[in-house]
Amino acid sequence: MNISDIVFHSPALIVAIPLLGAFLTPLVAKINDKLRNIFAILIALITSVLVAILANDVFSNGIRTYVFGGGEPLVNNSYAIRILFEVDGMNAFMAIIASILTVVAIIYSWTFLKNHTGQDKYYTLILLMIAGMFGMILTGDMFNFFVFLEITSIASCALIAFYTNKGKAIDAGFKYIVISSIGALFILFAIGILYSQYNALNMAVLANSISFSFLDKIALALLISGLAMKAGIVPMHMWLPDAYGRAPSSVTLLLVGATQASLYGIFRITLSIFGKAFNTTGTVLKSATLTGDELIMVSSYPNVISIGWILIILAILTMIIGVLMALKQSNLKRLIAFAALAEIGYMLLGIGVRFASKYSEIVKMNNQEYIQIGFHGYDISALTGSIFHIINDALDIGLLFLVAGAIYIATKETSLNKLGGLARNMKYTTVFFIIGLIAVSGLPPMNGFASKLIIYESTFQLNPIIGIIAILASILLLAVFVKVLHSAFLGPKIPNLKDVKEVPKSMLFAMGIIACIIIIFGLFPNIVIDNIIQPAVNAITNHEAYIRGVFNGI
Amino acid sequence: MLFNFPYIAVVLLILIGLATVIYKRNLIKIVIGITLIESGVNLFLITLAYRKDSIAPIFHGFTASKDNVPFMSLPVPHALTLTSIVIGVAVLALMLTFIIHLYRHYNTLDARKIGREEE
Amino acid sequence: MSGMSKIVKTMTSVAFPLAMIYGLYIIAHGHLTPGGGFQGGAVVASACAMILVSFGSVWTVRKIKEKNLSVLESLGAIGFIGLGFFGLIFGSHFFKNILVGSKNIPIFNEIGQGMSNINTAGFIPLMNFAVGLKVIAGLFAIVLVMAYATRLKEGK
Amino acid sequence: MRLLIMKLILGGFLMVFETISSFLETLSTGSGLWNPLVWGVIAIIAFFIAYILRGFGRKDFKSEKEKAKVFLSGNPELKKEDMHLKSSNVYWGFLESLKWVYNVLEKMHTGNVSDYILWFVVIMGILFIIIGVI
Repeated sequence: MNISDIVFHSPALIVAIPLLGAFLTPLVAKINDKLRNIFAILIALITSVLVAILANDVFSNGIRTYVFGGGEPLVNNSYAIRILFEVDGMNAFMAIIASILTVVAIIYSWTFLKNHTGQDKYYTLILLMIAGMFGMILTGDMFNFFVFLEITSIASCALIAFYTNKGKAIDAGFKYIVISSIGALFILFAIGILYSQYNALNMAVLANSISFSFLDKIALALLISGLAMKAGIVPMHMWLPDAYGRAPSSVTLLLVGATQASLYGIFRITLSIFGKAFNTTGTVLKSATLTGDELIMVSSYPNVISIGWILIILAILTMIIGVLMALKQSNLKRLIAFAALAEIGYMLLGIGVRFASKYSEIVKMNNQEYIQIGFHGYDISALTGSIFHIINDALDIGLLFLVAGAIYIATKETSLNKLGGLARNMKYTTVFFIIGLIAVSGLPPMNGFASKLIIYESTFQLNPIIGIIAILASILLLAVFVKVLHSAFLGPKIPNLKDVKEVPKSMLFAMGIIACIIIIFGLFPNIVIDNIIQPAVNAITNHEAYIRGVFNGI
Repeated sequence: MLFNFPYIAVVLLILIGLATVIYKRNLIKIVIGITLIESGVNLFLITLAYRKDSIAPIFHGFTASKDNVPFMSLPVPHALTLTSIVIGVAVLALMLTFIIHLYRHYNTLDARKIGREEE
Repeated sequence: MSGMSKIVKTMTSVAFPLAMIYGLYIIAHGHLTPGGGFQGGAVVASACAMILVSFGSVWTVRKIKEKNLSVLESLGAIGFIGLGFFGLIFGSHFFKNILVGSKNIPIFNEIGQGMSNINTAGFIPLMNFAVGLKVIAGLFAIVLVMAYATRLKEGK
Repeated sequence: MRLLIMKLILGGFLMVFETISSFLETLSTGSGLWNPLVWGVIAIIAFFIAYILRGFGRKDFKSEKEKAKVFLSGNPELKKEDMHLKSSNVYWGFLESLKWVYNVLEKMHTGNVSDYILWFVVIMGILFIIIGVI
């Protein structure tokens, strides 16, 4: 088996290896506890190496499809009955995020969960959740997407309720499973609607044959609302602080990844499956004798601009409410959870601005009237900022959650009111927290600033008020974390926290990985944007290339 | 018109399920509401698969002469329904486990009294 | 729950093998007739649940450990994914059905003649068995643990 | 000959200019640019200037004297452990002046899973109207 074989099989292996590892874990755990931990780390490392190989290949050679069970993607060039994974730049980009989070979370949980019972099941579930997350990200099939969504949510619900001795943790797990199962059922309903019209579940085939009938629009509404609930958009966000706040920190890190996988679903569904409406630009003759595709193009597309504006409104609500609620919290993890909510708003804002910047106007050429459809110039930069912010948010919020977990391990306290003066004993943790603070509140020179700057500028061109609100939310975010810095790390030593010790090395190592990536991304944003973000943006805005990935040469 | 009855039933089931989830405060009843929505969606998928005078999509002995072969109903929605049922079982088991745990902690199944204690 | 009356226990002992055989039949013929790993597994697991109800959870937990069930469940899942890897290593793709049409599975070839030959689907019956094992172990473990947990509450 | 030298010098200038401008434009955002390294240099210069300004301060200031002591409206000074501001007291004024907002927000976050689903249905209805009808 040489390297080209590994590249060829990597989309399947990225999902299959964690899945196999998940079910091997209970057997390995029979031998030794340490061996089980090493085994889990090994699985995560192998998976992320495969992701790196795959991403490298996709960024240089374009879309890669993998058909399960062999054969061509289409039977007789028309029926798409085989399950396939289709990996373009966006998928590879999301997979990179997921792999970073995976490795860090598993290394972190080595000492974080020491002396806890039920670690065998913890590692099984966490590997299962990773497999589900990668499946959601890489799949090219709608129903497969639903299945992996459910795998991810079932595994993560069980993990949220890991502290079974606390009633609130179980309550959070119950809320999350109710929310996610109802959201997923409506997504399944929408998939059924799409299947009933086009006899296909394949995303590229759907994107090719979509005709924007009334049922399609209903399906679009169902898909967007179901995935928005899974991604935690206000006002469907209430499960998020509960779930993020009650879960163990290593699980929260992966939950951030799962949430972003749902957000990726919104991106993929709007920009690829419904890409004909959301991506198309061009000029169409405006006369009484419109036929075929041109007629569809003008008359029956969903109103992209109003969808964009509703997304912008939801994003603004998400930012404002997230940050205002974060300001009031006194439980550290709950506070960071609300801040994570505000960060999600920025990503949604970027995509909303892209949709809202679409225009259609009547132009006169050669004595004939044409309808011109296009985007204002700032749409691509908005999308770039939004996609860049996905990886930044995962890193920044992830680092802060890890710091919160470290504080919990060191002091056994979750409430900020009982903390103080930790900087005197936990030097490294404090440094990591300050890096996270600067990054998450969008201060130079960390990575958060680079992506937020792009979002501010493009948003400001659409409507100055939105840009100002985005900047204001960012300032409030800084205020939120300055409060944490003040009340947890600064100040005199609190009497009952006198003999707090620095957390073990493996946790510091996990935080250090993320902190290093944050600093590198902050200092060289151009390299990141050119090599990772730009291919992702090009891939997600080009639905025709996505269709060609399956309709090979037709 | 007759063929639309299943779809009406689907919408009714989903609406009843949503109403149950929204208006009931008992955790068990919330779970029942979710299973109602689930069966509505499953019924929808099964209805999609139906063709008039169709047979089950299984391996049978008919040869390739096209005149006598009856339609098969679509096999893909059946597979989808089965998968969705399997997932539904897993979700149901997990939810009931959570409810058992919650009942142990709080001695009640009222959603308004669960998870309200101060830390 | 400490078990039901003697009549119920006896009838369960009679009915249990029948239900078990029916479930295993559904698993084995999953690729020919409606059914398969999950359905047959659910039938067998309900037979096991019948034992649980009639003999009581305490008795059943003493006989069958939940740990062993979860090992069985893992084995089922590993079998399923391992068959997928088998296709990758010896064939061309993950889940490639390389055994279809070949007569390489030892016992299966002799069962059934012509149309009803059971070895017509290559990997699929093997996968059905793996899924069936997983479903039997998984569902029975769920029911067992739930029954045992609620028993503790009643005892208080 | 002279022309050649002129050309060489001009070419050299152009090359330097191009390298500088390409170095500056690490992240062009359409209407602006952002370079963390330049920012870092400027930040160091700013710190340097601040340090110089600090040098102009009075040298005869002694922190042990009476004027450097804490003055709490005549109240006695607290112990060091008690002086730490609790996190729920930070931003008290902000929270107090925005109480009406927080009252609404608190009412929103009921903690009942049924209300979460209700919000989902509401948003789904709005999206139905916006996507399907308009």
